[in-house]
Amino acid sequence: MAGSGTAHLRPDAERVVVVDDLVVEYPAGRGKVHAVSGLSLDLLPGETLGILGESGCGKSSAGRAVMQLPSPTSGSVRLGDVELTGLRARRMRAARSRMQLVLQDPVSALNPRRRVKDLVVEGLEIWGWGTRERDTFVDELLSSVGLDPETVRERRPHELSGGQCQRVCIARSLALDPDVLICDEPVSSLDVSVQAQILNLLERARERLRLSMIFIAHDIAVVKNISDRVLVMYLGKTCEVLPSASLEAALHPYTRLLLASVPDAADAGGADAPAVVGELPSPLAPPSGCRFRTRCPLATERCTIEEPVLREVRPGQFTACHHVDAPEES
Amino acid sequence: MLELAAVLFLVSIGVFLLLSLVPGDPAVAVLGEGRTPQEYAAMRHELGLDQPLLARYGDWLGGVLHGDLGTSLVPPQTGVLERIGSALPVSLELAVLGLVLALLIALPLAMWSAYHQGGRADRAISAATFGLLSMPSFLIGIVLIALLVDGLGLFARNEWVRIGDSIGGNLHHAFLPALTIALMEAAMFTRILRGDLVTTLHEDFILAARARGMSPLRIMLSDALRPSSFSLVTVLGLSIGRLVGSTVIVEYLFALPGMGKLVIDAANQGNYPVVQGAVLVIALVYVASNALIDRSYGLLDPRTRRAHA
Amino acid sequence: MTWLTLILGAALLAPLLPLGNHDDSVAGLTQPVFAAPGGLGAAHPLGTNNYGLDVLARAVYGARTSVVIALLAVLIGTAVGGLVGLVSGFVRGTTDRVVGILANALLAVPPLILLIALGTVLDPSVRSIAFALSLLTIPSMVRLARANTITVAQREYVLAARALGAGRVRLMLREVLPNVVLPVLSLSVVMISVLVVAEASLSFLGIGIEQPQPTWGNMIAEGQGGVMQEHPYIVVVPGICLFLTVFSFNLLGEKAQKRWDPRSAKL
Amino acid sequence: MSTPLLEVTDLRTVFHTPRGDVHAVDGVSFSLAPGESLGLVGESGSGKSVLGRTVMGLIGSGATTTVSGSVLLGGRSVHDLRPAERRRLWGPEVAMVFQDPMTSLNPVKRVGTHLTETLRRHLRCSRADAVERGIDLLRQVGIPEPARRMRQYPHELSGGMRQRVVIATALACDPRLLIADEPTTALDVTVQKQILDLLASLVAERTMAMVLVSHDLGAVAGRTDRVQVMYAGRTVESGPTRPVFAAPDHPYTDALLASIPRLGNPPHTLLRTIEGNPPDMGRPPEGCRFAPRCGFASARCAEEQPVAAVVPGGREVACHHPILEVSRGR
Repeated sequence: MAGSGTAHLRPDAERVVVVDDLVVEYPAGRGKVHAVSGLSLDLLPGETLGILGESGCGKSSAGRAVMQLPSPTSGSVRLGDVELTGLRARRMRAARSRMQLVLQDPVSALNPRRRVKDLVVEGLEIWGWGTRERDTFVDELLSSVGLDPETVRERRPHELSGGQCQRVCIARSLALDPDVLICDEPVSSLDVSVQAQILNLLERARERLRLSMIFIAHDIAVVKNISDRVLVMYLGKTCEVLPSASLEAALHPYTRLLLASVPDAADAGGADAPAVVGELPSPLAPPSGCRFRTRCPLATERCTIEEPVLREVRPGQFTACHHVDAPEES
Repeated sequence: MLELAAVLFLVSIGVFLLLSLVPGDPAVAVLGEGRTPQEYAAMRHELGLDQPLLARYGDWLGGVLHGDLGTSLVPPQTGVLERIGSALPVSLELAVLGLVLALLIALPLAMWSAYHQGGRADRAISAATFGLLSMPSFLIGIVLIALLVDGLGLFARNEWVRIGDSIGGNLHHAFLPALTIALMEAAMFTRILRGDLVTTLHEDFILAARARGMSPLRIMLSDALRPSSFSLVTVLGLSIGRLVGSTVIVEYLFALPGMGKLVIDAANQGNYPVVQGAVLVIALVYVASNALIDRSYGLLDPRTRRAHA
Repeated sequence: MTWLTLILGAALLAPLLPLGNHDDSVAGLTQPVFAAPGGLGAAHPLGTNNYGLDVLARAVYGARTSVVIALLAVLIGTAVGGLVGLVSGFVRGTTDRVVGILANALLAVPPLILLIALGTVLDPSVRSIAFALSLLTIPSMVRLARANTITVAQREYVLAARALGAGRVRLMLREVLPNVVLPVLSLSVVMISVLVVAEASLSFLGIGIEQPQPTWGNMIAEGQGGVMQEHPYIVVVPGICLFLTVFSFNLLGEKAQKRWDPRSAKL
Repeated sequence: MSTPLLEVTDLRTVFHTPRGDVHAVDGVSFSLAPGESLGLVGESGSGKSVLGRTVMGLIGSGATTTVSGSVLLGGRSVHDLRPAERRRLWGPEVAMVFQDPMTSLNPVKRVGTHLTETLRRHLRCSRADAVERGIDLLRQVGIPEPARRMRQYPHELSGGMRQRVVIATALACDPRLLIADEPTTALDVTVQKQILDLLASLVAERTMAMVLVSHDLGAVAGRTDRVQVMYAGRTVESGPTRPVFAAPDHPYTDALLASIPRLGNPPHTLLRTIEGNPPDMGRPPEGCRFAPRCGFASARCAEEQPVAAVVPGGREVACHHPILEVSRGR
């Protein structure tokens, strides 16, 4: 598994973002970290794509490479009909403002020396779109993300809770009226009760503004809840792409492993999944062939030599594994 | 390594240029006043001063690379290397002795202070070290002399005794200047080590060690000290290099024949080869001790070892 | 704090105060030599030195020289060093390496030796001493500004600003600079005290400002050679001034660092 | 019913800070029988970690802290012992596993040293003996090549392996009680399950009692006998794990469970949220601390602090308006 391939792309549809064969590598000591190796994806208008994977699987690097922060080692990223890779700095910055990034740690994503009212319109200030009455706009923005303008307007980030900071970050991103919102683990540093608030906020914003969204997270339940389509990554490669409604019918051994690892509070008995072995190998020297083979219960000789390619195993479900067959529907 | 060489090279250029700008005629320094212009011109020629600057620098650097730092202009006209050779041990001894004393004072104080963080002992130590840091070294020296020599008559002021002649006499004489250095450095070491120890003592692994039932003393010595000593070691390394040159004041105060005194005297006499050579040697000691410190991080922290291996 | 106000005020107002003779050694000949401190109301409250010059007046004028030199040097050092550090930390690459080597070369020469060498070249005026001292502050300023810039530039809010489309100049001035400026300023407060000491050391060695213009350093030097045993006030007065000034600047610097250094800010 | 191993009565931990007193633990009681496992759940700031540390005696009264109430461990009052006596408990009687295995192992000490120094401190055995026991312990927690691992440094191991070392160290002197403070929070999803399973099997093998502190309701669900839900320093609900999670009696537990995204939900489900933020522990609300965020709150809740009341099924609830079977309409 953990292969490449483009079978899951939808060239016929109208697409907002198309990423083709994205590679991100960066030097580490004398070696090279293979963060993302040949990732392809596309995003329809109003669609939410969930990217799921453990830490170190390259999902954050992928998200940032799409934003060109920094530009990927190779591969192409198209936003609408603009090819982003290789764009001149000025036009790149303009294109970037059509995509927005929401980061994991909302407190450190806000400049500690500035006030909320300046932070939310930071993007507008950069682009000089100050056509509207600034103060009322700030208040509108803050209210739209469920913050009380009166109480937070004059505060600095450290005077707010994590959840409030994340709301400010989201408001700041939405102020630029982007086409695409890339959320990199936006809720994983938040408490459970606050996490639900932010997830609902994102869901409502997406509906209201017809946003397309790339939602990156390690929590399978969170990803399923918010996405239309889920892409599972392992060590820089794509394992499986499938509609999130049929996530529980995933076939790839790694996706199955993730599913089995979910502890569910309501289902207090579910501790009987197959035993998992080992941990993520180093992205400095990823295994040959299928990158998951070192931990895979199905691995054979073939997995060492030949890298599996994504293929459609069910309508809309693409899996990169030598040992998964399209099951007869029963 | 390449950067270290670059640093030394820059220092050599800087020193050379600086001293070429020194007002006053070296020929006068050598021959003294009242000779004929011809004599001075001949001397300038002999010294190579009529050559262009770049050629002189090339000559000098070539000599340096062969271990020849030139000759002192002022009598006794011995080799510069020889002069440095007799001054460097004095400064090194003073620096090392001072640092050892400083560590002996600083280590227990810092540990005591950090263990009782916020307590009365901690605040007292903090105030004392803060006060010491605000005293210039010559003030400390003067106060020490006033207290120990003139007040209590503990140490006599007398001629420097070479360590080869009499170890006891040497140490007896070196103690006071070393203590002057040590007090300043100890104050700084204590503050740095205490700060890092306090941070380390809040680490999870210290809590974990307590939860395993280890005694406070054992935790301090075996768990906290080593991870806390990086800044101290860095500063220690800088100090060795710095002190070889910065004992100037102390050497002057106690009339010791070290590097500082050598440089001051030479500078006052316009004896530029000696100044050049001495500054270069001091920079070398500084660079070398820094390089040594860089290497020693591996001993302290296994995490940095792989990077060097 | 009180001391700082006092010393700065006295230094500023020195020409207006009814003080004794501080530098005219010819006129000093008419005054008693080594007069003991006479206390308030006496002609020489803190005594006179070997030229019959008034020690109190000299201490006050010494403050003027010392503080002016230190402030001037720190100003130059902070501006130059901070700017170079900010740019080299933000741009990285070759510029950064060259700056690093230059700063290290300056650090490799012990400060006092550097000053002594410079002292032999430059004439001992307030301006040139201040310039020489500012050379001392530059490398450490560069280092601090650079280190802070590098950490700040990696913060997520800088990434977030880039994601909003901010350009390099804006990033450097609006996102990085405000977060670097405070630690740099707090270092410069500490630097003032370091430089007061350095200036005093120079004058103590007789390389700095020359007699009869007073500085605390050369006043202490007057106590050399047995004078101090008989007339301790010659050393004690400038010594205490020096100590209190350095102590206050250190205290101020420490407070500034506690308050402005983002790492300790949370505690 | 056997005599309890651990008995905590009306425990309070107050931190004196410059901004006023923080009542981190505010009157918590519970008891634990030998071999029993208790889950302590709550969001950040609920006081669960402080509670764990106070129970162990790692937090005691001092210049900045006041502890009142009693903790009886095997009949001895932990907080009344002399420091040296208390240290003798830590290891053979009670041991702790910490959240982040990266920071809870000393980075400059070899793995083996962590184990042998503990063994030698408490069991007074020879060095060779300690090494042998250490290797055996590493084997028991499922570390391959234990003899080689003994000589390695913590940073040379993966996160999961490190946490196994921490567990081995905690088990070194065969404690009767293990306090695990968020043992899986810093680990990857697939590794979390391995560690939780390991803890569960060790507890069963050794009939050791365990307190599992976690914000992850799922982690606690399948692996503890009883659960205690904390909010703002107080216990809101306690009882047998399965029934509590299946049908919570306290509105907070209920709302918390509902705000977790479930795998079973269809995509784009809006979650039920708990509005607002947890209270500032420097100035907690009067009466019931959950009242300002509670959907069932009445005037009484704002004034009167609810007392824990026993409800059917061996459960206790501290609420004026519990969601009992009746009101559920079953």
